[in-house]
Amino acid sequence: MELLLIVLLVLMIGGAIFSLEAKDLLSAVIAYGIVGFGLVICFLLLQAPDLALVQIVIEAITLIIMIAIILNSTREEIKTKWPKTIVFVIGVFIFIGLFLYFFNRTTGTLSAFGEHVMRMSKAYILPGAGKTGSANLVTGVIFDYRGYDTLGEATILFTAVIGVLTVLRLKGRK
Amino acid sequence: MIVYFLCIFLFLVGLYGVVTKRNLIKIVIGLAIMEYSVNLFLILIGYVKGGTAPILSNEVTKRVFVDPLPQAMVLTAIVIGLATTTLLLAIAIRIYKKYGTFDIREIKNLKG
Amino acid sequence: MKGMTVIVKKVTQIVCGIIFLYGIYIIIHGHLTPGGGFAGGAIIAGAFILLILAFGSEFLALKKEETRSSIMESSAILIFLIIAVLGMVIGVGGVFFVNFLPKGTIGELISAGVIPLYNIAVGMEVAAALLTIFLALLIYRDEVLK
Amino acid sequence: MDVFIPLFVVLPLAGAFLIAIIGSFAKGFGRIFTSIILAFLTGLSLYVIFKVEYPIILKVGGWELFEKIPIAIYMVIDGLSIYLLLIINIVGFFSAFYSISYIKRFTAENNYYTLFCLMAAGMNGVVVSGDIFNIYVFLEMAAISSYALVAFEIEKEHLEASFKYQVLGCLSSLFILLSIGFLYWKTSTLNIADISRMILSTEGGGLVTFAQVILLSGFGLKAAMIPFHAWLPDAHSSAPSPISSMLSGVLIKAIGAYVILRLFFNMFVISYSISMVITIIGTLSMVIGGILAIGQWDIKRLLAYSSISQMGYVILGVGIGMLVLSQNGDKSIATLSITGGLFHLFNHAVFKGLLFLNAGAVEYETGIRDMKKLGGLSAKMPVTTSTSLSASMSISGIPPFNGFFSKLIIIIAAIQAKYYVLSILAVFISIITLAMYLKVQRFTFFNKKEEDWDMRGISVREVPFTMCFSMVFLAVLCLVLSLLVVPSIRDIILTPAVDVLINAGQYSTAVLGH
Repeated sequence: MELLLIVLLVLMIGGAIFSLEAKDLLSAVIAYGIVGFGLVICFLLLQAPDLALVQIVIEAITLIIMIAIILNSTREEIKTKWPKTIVFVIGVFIFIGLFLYFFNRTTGTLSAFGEHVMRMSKAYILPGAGKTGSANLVTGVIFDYRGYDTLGEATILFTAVIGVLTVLRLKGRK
Repeated sequence: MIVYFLCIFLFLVGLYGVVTKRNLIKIVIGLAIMEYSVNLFLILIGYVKGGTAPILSNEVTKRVFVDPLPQAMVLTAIVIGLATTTLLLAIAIRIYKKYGTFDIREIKNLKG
Repeated sequence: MKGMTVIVKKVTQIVCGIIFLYGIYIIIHGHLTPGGGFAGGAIIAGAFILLILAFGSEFLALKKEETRSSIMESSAILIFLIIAVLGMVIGVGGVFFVNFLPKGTIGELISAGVIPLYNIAVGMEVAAALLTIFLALLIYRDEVLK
Repeated sequence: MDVFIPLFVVLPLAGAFLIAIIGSFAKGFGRIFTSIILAFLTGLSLYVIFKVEYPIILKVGGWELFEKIPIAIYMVIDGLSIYLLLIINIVGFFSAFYSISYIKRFTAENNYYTLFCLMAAGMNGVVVSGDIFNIYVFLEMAAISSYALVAFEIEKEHLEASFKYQVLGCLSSLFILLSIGFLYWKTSTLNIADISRMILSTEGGGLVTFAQVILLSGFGLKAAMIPFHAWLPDAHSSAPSPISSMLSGVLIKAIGAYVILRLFFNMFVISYSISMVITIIGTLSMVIGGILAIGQWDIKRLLAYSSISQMGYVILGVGIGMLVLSQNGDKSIATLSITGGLFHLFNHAVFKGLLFLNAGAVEYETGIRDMKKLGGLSAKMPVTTSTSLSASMSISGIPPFNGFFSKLIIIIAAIQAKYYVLSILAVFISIITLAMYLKVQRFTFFNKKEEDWDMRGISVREVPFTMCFSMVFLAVLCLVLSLLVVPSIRDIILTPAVDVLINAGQYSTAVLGH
């Protein structure tokens, strides 16, 4: 189980790196699909079928939109001049190393993978179904215990729609 | 532990892309990768060994469930990520129309 | 935008209905099986997107469609908010977001109080939202091409 | 009184949805409705301040404690929240009222007002919430609507500014979400009060510090503190002026500074190292922001840089208070310092909001933002000139105005806490601010002859009524806020907010009730 996850994660990291380094934007977007669909399988393995469903549909729609945008544009990326950016890139690598180092040092004492101790969600699981009446406990959490969050989330989608409509109008001033 | 480590590494790969890449679409991809890794991280935290998906059924009464709260959080985070990604893409194609390129170096104010 | 070939159109005709029904199933059974308003809504939006991609349409017609789906989206999320506030008005104790309907037995289709209503509202909202975003991008492209 | 709390979020949300539906049939609905809602919320927050006992705690969904663990999302109104709510809704109301005339020139008015309502709802939601993930959700709501609003004029510069703002905003949100993940990993809970209990009870080694650093960089990006300030000048100068006044006036405070204060005082244990970092960031913002601002010739860019500098004052004041508290120093010094910081937060919201509205009025009439090409407007636009003069005097700290008192309190506190260098820097930057605003006044409103405008063929006159109304009332507010120094008024509005931060440990007791 953990081994499978590691293999998937390595695949996703490979996809991510390829996607960021690809010369052609179309292959970049398709490689980005690897990360998204890898994530779907990770969700399935980690017993989160609700998320897997949402992720797979949304990933597909995002990919359609991205490809539609890219097909109508110049896809080649301009080459980066190395001498100019090399200091910058080295700085980024140092930051990555430091981040991983501190992450490794500080999280050693926490509960290891698969040994999570519940506190807030104990109440959601034990008598949870009896209280919300929902057989799917995740739905119970989403719409009952934390329904207020979901209102915010639906509103954010609404915000994005209004934002997209605002940005894509042709004329700004009357 | 190594799972968490790889997950954070994926986050940093996305960060690397956002900071160093000079193409609007690649910056969007970098942000999306970062967002995916954070989602995965939250789900990894909530996993319990031998746990099943938190759905009640009549067959087995006594089971171990994984934590449903991170799943609810991640569902929210996925939708938020979708919202930001689409808005970014919309602005990116507007910029493309004005300049005819996705490259930052040819767009005046985005340099640096 | 232009449509695709006859084969694609025919296959789409058959498949689209099934996808649509599946989306509705996912939404209605959100409190029993995996899925719910978000997944189901996204699936329904996917069915519409498939139809538009396969058959193509005049962008003036699309524009009308966009206005409609945008209004639909706002109404759906308003319904969500109204259900939440109803708990404050008629629910026990006057608390925001209270689940004020009877819970029923676990596992039945009509149970869990207001959760199925939330699911339906969110499903409508997400479907309309994704469709609106897609239409907006499509219309923008057509308008620029003109 | 529980019933009132959700109204702060529900009303603007309902307003946004209704404007999106009804606005497409009835023109002009959004214009009036937004102002009405925000005026009502201003009244409501004043009512809560004067008449209602707080803290008020509401458990959303009515879920009670389970084995003494909070399981619902908590909405909490205490002294600090209601103080911020008052600021948000006052500045929001005047900006919305100002927009009625200003936005008539643009298309898609309804979308503008919808996004405006959503932004207000998001900020109110952040301030009211007592749950860290809920804060994240509402923070994103406010942030995403502000991204779209920055690009509202959809010319090149606006789109670019919006893209830059959005990329950095997304980065900061992801950092915040990651650190929420860390905190959940450690404490298995999301309630701020409960997290603070868990952090106190378990010795967590370095993880808390790590999470603190990531949180600080995330919210530092949102608040545009100095190493993270790159997006602010572009974004704030590209937005339509009423939105600039919202962004600079309240957004960076409500989703940046406020959350930093709330989390670092009430959730984490105040430690010396973190308070030192916060003080240094505040000082850097104050100094560098001021120095960068004075060289600008674009009036809105200058104001935006000046925002960084003035937010530095706020963070500096609070940071000194934190330093004193972390060393178990004299509580009265910490109180004085935090009072100065919070007082300056309100003042900055008012006068920077007003200055952006003035800049908008100038741009509305002339279409020019470059100060070199402006000048000689004083006779043609008397209301704009006089209100802008009072705002400038206020921001640069001239006595009867509010800015003087808050800066004075911060400087006195810095001297009492024996941070002499900081107090000298604060005075120095105050002088630079004075110079900067003398420049603004001279080049924008005086300097040239007014006949120039007739020769250039631009007819300039005073702006319409709604714009004048907002500017005049904010200018009056600049004077009235000085009254907050009077002890009896201060005790009603400012002291409860300061008490929340000084008695940081009492927050969790008040929220959890045990």
